[in-house]
Amino acid sequence: MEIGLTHYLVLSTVLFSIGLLGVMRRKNLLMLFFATEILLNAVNVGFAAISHYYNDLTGQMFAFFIIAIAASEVAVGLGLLIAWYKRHGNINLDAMSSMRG
Amino acid sequence: MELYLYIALFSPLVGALFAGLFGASPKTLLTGVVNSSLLFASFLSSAVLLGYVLNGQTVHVEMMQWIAAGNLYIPFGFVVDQVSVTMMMVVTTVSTVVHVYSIGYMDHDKGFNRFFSYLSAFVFSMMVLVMSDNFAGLFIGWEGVGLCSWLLIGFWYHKESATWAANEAFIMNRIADLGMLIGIFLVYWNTGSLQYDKAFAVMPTLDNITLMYIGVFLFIGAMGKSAQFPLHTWLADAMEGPTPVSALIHAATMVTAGVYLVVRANPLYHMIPEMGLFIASLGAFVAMFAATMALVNRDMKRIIAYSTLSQLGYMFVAAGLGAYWVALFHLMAHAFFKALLFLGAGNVMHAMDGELDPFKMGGLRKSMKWTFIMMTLASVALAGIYPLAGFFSKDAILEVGFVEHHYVIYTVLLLTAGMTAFYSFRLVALIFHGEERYKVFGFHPHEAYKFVLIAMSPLAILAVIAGSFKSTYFDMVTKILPNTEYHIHSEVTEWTMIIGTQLFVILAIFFAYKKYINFKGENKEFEKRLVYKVLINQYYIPYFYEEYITKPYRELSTVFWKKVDMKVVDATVDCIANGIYKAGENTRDMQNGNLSSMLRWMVAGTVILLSLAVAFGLAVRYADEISAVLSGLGA
Amino acid sequence: MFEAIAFYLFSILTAVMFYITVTTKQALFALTALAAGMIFISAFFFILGADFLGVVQIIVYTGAVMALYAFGMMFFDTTRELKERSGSSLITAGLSILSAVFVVLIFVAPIVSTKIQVTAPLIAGATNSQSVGMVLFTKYLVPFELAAVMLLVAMIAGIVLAGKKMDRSLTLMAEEEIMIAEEANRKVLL
Amino acid sequence: MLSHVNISLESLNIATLVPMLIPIMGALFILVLDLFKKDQSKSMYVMLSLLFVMLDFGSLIDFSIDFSTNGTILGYFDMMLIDGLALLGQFIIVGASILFIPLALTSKRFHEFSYPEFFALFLFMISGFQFMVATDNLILIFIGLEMASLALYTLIALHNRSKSFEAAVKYFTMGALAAGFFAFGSMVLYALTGSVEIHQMAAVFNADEFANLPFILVGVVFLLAALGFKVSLVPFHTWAPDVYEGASASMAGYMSIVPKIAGFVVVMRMFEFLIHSGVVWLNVVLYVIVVVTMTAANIWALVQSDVKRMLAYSSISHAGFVMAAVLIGTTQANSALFLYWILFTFTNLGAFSMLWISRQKNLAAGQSSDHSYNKFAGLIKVAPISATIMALFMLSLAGLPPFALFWGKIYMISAAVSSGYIVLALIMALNSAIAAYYYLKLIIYMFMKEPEIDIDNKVYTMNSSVALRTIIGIAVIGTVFASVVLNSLIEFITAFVYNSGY
Amino acid sequence: MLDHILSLLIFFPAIAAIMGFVVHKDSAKAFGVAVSVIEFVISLYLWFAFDTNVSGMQFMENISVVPAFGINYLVGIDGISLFIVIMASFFTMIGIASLGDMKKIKNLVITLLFLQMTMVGVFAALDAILFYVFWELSLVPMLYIIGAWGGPLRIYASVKFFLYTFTGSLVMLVGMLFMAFLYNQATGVWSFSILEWYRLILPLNYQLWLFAAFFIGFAIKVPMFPFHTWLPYAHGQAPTIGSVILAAVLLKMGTYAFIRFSLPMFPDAAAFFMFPIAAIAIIMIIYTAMVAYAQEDIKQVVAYSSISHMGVIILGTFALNVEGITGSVFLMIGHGIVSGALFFLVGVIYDRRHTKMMSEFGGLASVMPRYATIFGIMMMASVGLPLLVNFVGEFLSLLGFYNQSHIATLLAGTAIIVGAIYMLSSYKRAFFGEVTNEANRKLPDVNSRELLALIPLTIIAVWLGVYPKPLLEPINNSVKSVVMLMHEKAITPEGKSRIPSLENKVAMQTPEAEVK
Repeated sequence: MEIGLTHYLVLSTVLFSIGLLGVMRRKNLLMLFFATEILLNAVNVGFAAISHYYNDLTGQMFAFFIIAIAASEVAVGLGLLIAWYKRHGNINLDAMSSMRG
Repeated sequence: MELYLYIALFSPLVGALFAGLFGASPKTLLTGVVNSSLLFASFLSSAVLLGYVLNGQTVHVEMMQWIAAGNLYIPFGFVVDQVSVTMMMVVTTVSTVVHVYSIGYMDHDKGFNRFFSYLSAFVFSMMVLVMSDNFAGLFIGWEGVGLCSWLLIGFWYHKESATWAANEAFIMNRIADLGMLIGIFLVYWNTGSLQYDKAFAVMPTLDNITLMYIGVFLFIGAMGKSAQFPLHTWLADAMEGPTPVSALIHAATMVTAGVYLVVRANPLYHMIPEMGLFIASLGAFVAMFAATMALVNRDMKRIIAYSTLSQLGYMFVAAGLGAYWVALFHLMAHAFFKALLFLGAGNVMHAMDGELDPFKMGGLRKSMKWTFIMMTLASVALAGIYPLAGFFSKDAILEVGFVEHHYVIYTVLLLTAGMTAFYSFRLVALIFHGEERYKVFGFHPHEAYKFVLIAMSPLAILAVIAGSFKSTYFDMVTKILPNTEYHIHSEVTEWTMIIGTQLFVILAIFFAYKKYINFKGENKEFEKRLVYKVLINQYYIPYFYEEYITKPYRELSTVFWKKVDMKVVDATVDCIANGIYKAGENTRDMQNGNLSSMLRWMVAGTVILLSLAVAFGLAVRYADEISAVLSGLGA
Repeated sequence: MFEAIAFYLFSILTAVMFYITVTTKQALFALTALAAGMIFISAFFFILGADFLGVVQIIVYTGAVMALYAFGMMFFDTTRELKERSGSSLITAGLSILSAVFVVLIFVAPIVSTKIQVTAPLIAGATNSQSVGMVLFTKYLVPFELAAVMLLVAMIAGIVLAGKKMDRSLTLMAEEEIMIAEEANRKVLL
Repeated sequence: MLSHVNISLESLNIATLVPMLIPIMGALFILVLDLFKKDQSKSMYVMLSLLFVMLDFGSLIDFSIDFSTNGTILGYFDMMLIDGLALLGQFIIVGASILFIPLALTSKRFHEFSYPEFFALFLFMISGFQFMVATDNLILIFIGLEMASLALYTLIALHNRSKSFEAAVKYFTMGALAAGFFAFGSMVLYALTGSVEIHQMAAVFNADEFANLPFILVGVVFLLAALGFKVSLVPFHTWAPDVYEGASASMAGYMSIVPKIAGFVVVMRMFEFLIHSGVVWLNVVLYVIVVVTMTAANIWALVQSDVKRMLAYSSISHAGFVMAAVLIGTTQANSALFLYWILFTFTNLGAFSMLWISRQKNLAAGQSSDHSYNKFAGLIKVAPISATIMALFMLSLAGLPPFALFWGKIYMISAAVSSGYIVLALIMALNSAIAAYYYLKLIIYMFMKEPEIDIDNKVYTMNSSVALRTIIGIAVIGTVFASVVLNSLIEFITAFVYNSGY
Repeated sequence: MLDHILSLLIFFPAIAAIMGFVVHKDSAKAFGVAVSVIEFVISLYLWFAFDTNVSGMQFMENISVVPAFGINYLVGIDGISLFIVIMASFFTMIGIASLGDMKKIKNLVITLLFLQMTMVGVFAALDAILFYVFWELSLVPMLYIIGAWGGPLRIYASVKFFLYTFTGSLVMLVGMLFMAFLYNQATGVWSFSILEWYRLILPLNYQLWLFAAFFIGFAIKVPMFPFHTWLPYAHGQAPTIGSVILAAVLLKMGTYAFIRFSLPMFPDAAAFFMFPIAAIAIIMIIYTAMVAYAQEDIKQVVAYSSISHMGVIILGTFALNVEGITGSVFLMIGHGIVSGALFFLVGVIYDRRHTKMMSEFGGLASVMPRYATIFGIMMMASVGLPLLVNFVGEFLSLLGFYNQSHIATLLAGTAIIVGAIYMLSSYKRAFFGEVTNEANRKLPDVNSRELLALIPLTIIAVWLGVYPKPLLEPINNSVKSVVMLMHEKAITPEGKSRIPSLENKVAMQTPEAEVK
């Protein structure tokens, strides 16, 4: 059984969906950030696979930059969380709804 | 001659403005005197013009342009010809008398100056009406007299009934004016001009239907002003105004404007005899109809008003049957004696502190000798007894009916003549003869001022002698009106008719005297009869109008405002606005501030777009299969 | 054959790990599962011949990112269970499954494009790291440098946000309070 | 084996990087300066930043002259793309930044401005947006986007109060999701075309005659979601009101303009060729999104009780309005987009500045939020000039002639009408009518009501300083006298857009 | 001077208004009076310099503003607009002159001067966008006037006024832009010049749609049934000066625009829609007159009467012949004067008693005879008595439409009846009868300040009723050329037959371009 591009794309999609699931249901902000990491990782798999099947490095480049972006996001995200936590003592998402309407 | 024309026309206007200046100030005799003199000047000018016209010449001037738009050209143009000069004479004569009379009559009224202003304005309007050389000018006068009538009927504006009557008169006239206006439009669009001469010159080329329409609509206008059925109710109510007003406007001049219109438009009506017949029939009907109401009425002025209505019916009969000169002649004669009658009634009213019910009077001939004489004279003239004015004019109309073979009309008119005599002398008997019932009510009657009586005397004289002008008049006026002479071919028939009529009328007079000269108590039994009830309630027509037109109109208006405008039209607009706002209120919870749901919205949006994409993608990919399946289904 | 076995094995492993990450109530489990999943992902990179990427994945993610998260977790004290209301889990699950289904539905059909022009082809005979380096420092130099700046930005942001100066807010303090605070600050510094 | 790469330096056209490098240099300069000499006055940083940004603007002018003579400039392995769109986008980005920076010079102190890092991050952000618009490579777009966004999140949070953290976290989290979408969408398109450059993709699609339409649509959907988030299209707009409310008013005003224009340029690059290639689906979907964005945002704006939140929704609505240009896709429409946005910059920034000038530190009794409507009740009595200026901005936003946005509006509607989108034009027009209501509401509060809350008169100009007043003055002039420069503006924009092939 | 007299006329009040900010509030009224008198004198000079024999545009100015999009500052007047412009400046003048002691009078004066600019601008503009600019801009001062000096419901009323008209005009704007697009299609250049647009012959279906788009904008402004409900609120809540200007000038914008835009540009559509519009006009006339009859507030009576009269104007306009259109233009002026005066009069009594309910009054004629007299004259003018100003217009309008439809005119003619009904009954309720309310017994009669406004209006009402020629002639000339243009442009047989051709041709514009 040959593993084709389609397999990888499907895998990527499934992982992406898992990430979406996490994004939507997580109330703990930290764990919500985990889910966004999953999203990006899922995409990375796809890029690597396409790159492989097309014999093209662009995909790998994209994946590489996505990793860099993910890393930066973590830094900023954690910074925000720490600032919030210092003030409110929690990182619960539901506690965060002073603005509405 | 133009100078005289302008003097005749504008001196009343000058008077109106002059008096108007003092409108709000307390009474000044000056206004009365000045206005009367100006009217007299107008009268003199008219007389000069009459002399001029009698020589067979006419005056036609165009003062200035009024309205010009497109092909329409309306000037302020005035014409003094045989017809208008007749009217001018009538108007100026009666109004001069009434002006002088009013100085006495309105002596104690706060609105003395105002009254003269209105009265002169009325005369001016009436002069415009009769002198105009086009339909638009006629309409100016037409509306102007309507306005003055409104002002004068509602002169005592603190009285609810007076203002009500004024409004009724104005609005009813307006209904008719619409007809008139439509008639004018028809004339313009079919003949291209509103000038009498030009329009009438073109009319013979028009088809009959158009002419019919023109005739009908113009006559609707005439019906309103002359208070013909069914627009007659305002006239009786108009008696709320001061009595000189009733004499001038609602007896002698304004109400005859309708007749004047038909006479003026004789070339038109000549071409549509069917319409003429209708006019005549309506006239005959109104003559009878009004007379019946006069029979039982208990209001002095209303009785005279109904009598006026009845006489207007006569005039329309004549005009409708093509005897325009007869109509005009009766108009003139009627103006004199009816004005006299009203002025006399005014004297009586004055003497009785405004009391109008003749049943509360009686025996006044002792204290008001001259008034008694003059009113009797007027009544005799009205009844058409030889040799007074009424005889010559009214008999002529009867003859017209007979000669034209409209025997039904003739019969109706004859009967009406009897009734006329009856109610006139019923009134005279109740007021001047019999017991002095007024004493019960504590009245102290007194004769009017001397100068008032003197002022009335020209009318009295004219009421007596007007008949003698007949041939002069005929010669003059038939220069522009059809000069049909109405002679009954057999002398025997003629004499039988004249004598028969006279006898019939005299009989009616005696009957009235007999019944009312020694009137004691009221005839309760008679009052319970249906006939009496119908008549005293004016055939329930005012009731009908109130109940089925005025009230529904008022209610419908309220419904339109409160229900339709507020609840439907406006509410719809507000509903749209509120709907939008409510939509916002109801959906703002979408933004509930919770990050999870915000993320969900975002994912949901993507998924929806995805599903659309998939659906579209599949549809494109399997387009052939789908169309095959659909065609298999017969789609 | 080996490739297939490896693919399926790692697919299942990553999916399970990630699933655990997004569902478990224990933050520690989630962190561990995430780390594991990321390592498994690097396996795909190796399978696909993207060695450089695989290494970067392990170093950056499992090394740096996970370390950061671990520090964060210690700071937040999230070892205790966090009550999560899952009132609308149906919507959540539904949406994610739907999205997967839709995309998969389309992906099961093969891509038919024949007009693809490769812009940065693999260089024959070079190792993956070599070719990556080649491309990265020619064509993708600008993004690369920019990424560096981005990391700088992230660093500054992280420092600033977590820094001590954020503890008191000038935004909320009245002008007098700020004055007093500044005085105090100056004294401390002196 | 690897062979050596020989590239001539001229072919790289390194100069194309200059506009982006200027702010980066500026940022680094500020950081270094801070290292050496602490505790400098913020005014110094403001002026430094302003200088750098103006320098940036100058370089753009230079490029635009170059562009109008030589046409599109490619640089650095075709990574950089300086065409009319890029230049116009950068003009707006940099121009709005010039107007924004002086807003830091408030007379009251706010937390963020006490950081030199604030200005550094701000300059980085500008550079990020500039990169975003000056390339058609998805990778560079993505990195530019992320760099700018990360800086922006921080800038919002630096305002340092509870709401601004909340706003930053919300924005950040949703931004992360959007980044995932962007990456996924890029992946799909990459899978289809083997390229991450938009013009290349277009070439491949056209060569294939869109054979893989379902695939393309999947990619488009994810990109639409990601970019829709950036330009706040419904239903990806949910961040906007909260973030605007949480951020400081000046920052909110800035956010309503700069990130969006960057987003619009990308959207235009990405979707314009798809629209023109007859992908009906995209037409329909965009149509619906445009209409829903305009209408729904308007409707929500109606019910707001806070002026800033209202302006947030109104900005969403304006974005929807402008998005119509992408749907219409003619040169006139695309020019209208830029015209509209330039005019919008003046008006909207002016309006937010008016809020900024009246921002007090603590709420008075009876006041529910920073900029609640009732705070402005009876303003005409207290501060007539402020009230008049605010009313001016509101009228302009409502599209009342002859103020700035009216011209943008008619040009846009005219574009719609001219390409047969009559119904869309009507919807746009009617939406303006709905919008008029909430703008009017503020005017009514200011002019026709009695003051409700007992606040000191000074509140309304609490933060006033020469700098702020100058900026507002510029905004007023731009708003009122827009018609004077309109012609040259239209000609300029049209030439740029047309020469870029849009 | 003469080359730029229109610009002077438009911008003089605006500049004065800006300068007015500096004027101390105690002198604000005097300043306003001075400015408006100067403006009025200029407008009179305009009339003096106007060549009544020329039917086309005069005093034209053309400055290119946005050549890339065909927007010009193009102004000019002809006989149709001349008198409305004069009327606008006249009403502003007497309006300011008769202002009493009001709060914030300075703001009011400044607002009025701005309003004057927009009013003159609308009637002088010959560029669609310029027209639109002034058209919309006029909403703002009016919004402020109603909203700041109005009655208890003033905010609701002002917002309703603004939003309603704003919505309508936005639809109109789309129509304008489409028209410009069609012009662009036909000629290859952008232009918003109305005179250029006149040269365009459009196919019927375009005409119909464009007509509809413009119609919505104009109909709301007029206001035509069923878009009229903002008007009673606006009038009911507005201060006297607001009502006066609203009724006298602002409403005319709609009817004027019909003549300026709809008729010459879409002659076939005008002919096509003639009867539906006539039906609306008839509903306006009768229905609103009945509603007016039911009112309890005397100001509402006048407000609804305005709508009713506007019905006649619309009818005259859509007669599509010289008589009708001339009549409707004249009636615009007549109605302006009369309803303006009536609102002034209502204001007089409102100032004294702070109520407008008729049930509060009664017998005013004996307490305030001068007031009652002027009111009476104006009322009679309103019901269309000959020799007063309204009659001429009403007569011509109805006369004109009679050529198109007999029945419709008969129905519309009931205006003279229903008008009399509500007017007379209101007059009776307020002025006649005994003085029942003690509060009314000591009311002072009109004072000299009020007479300052009322006497000129009365004189004009009579003068124009007796001698309308000075106005009628220029109007007639200009209308003739409009009708001629319409006839020439008409493409459908219906249009050709409905619009009369005139023999003696006065060349104005000959259609050139045609949209395929």
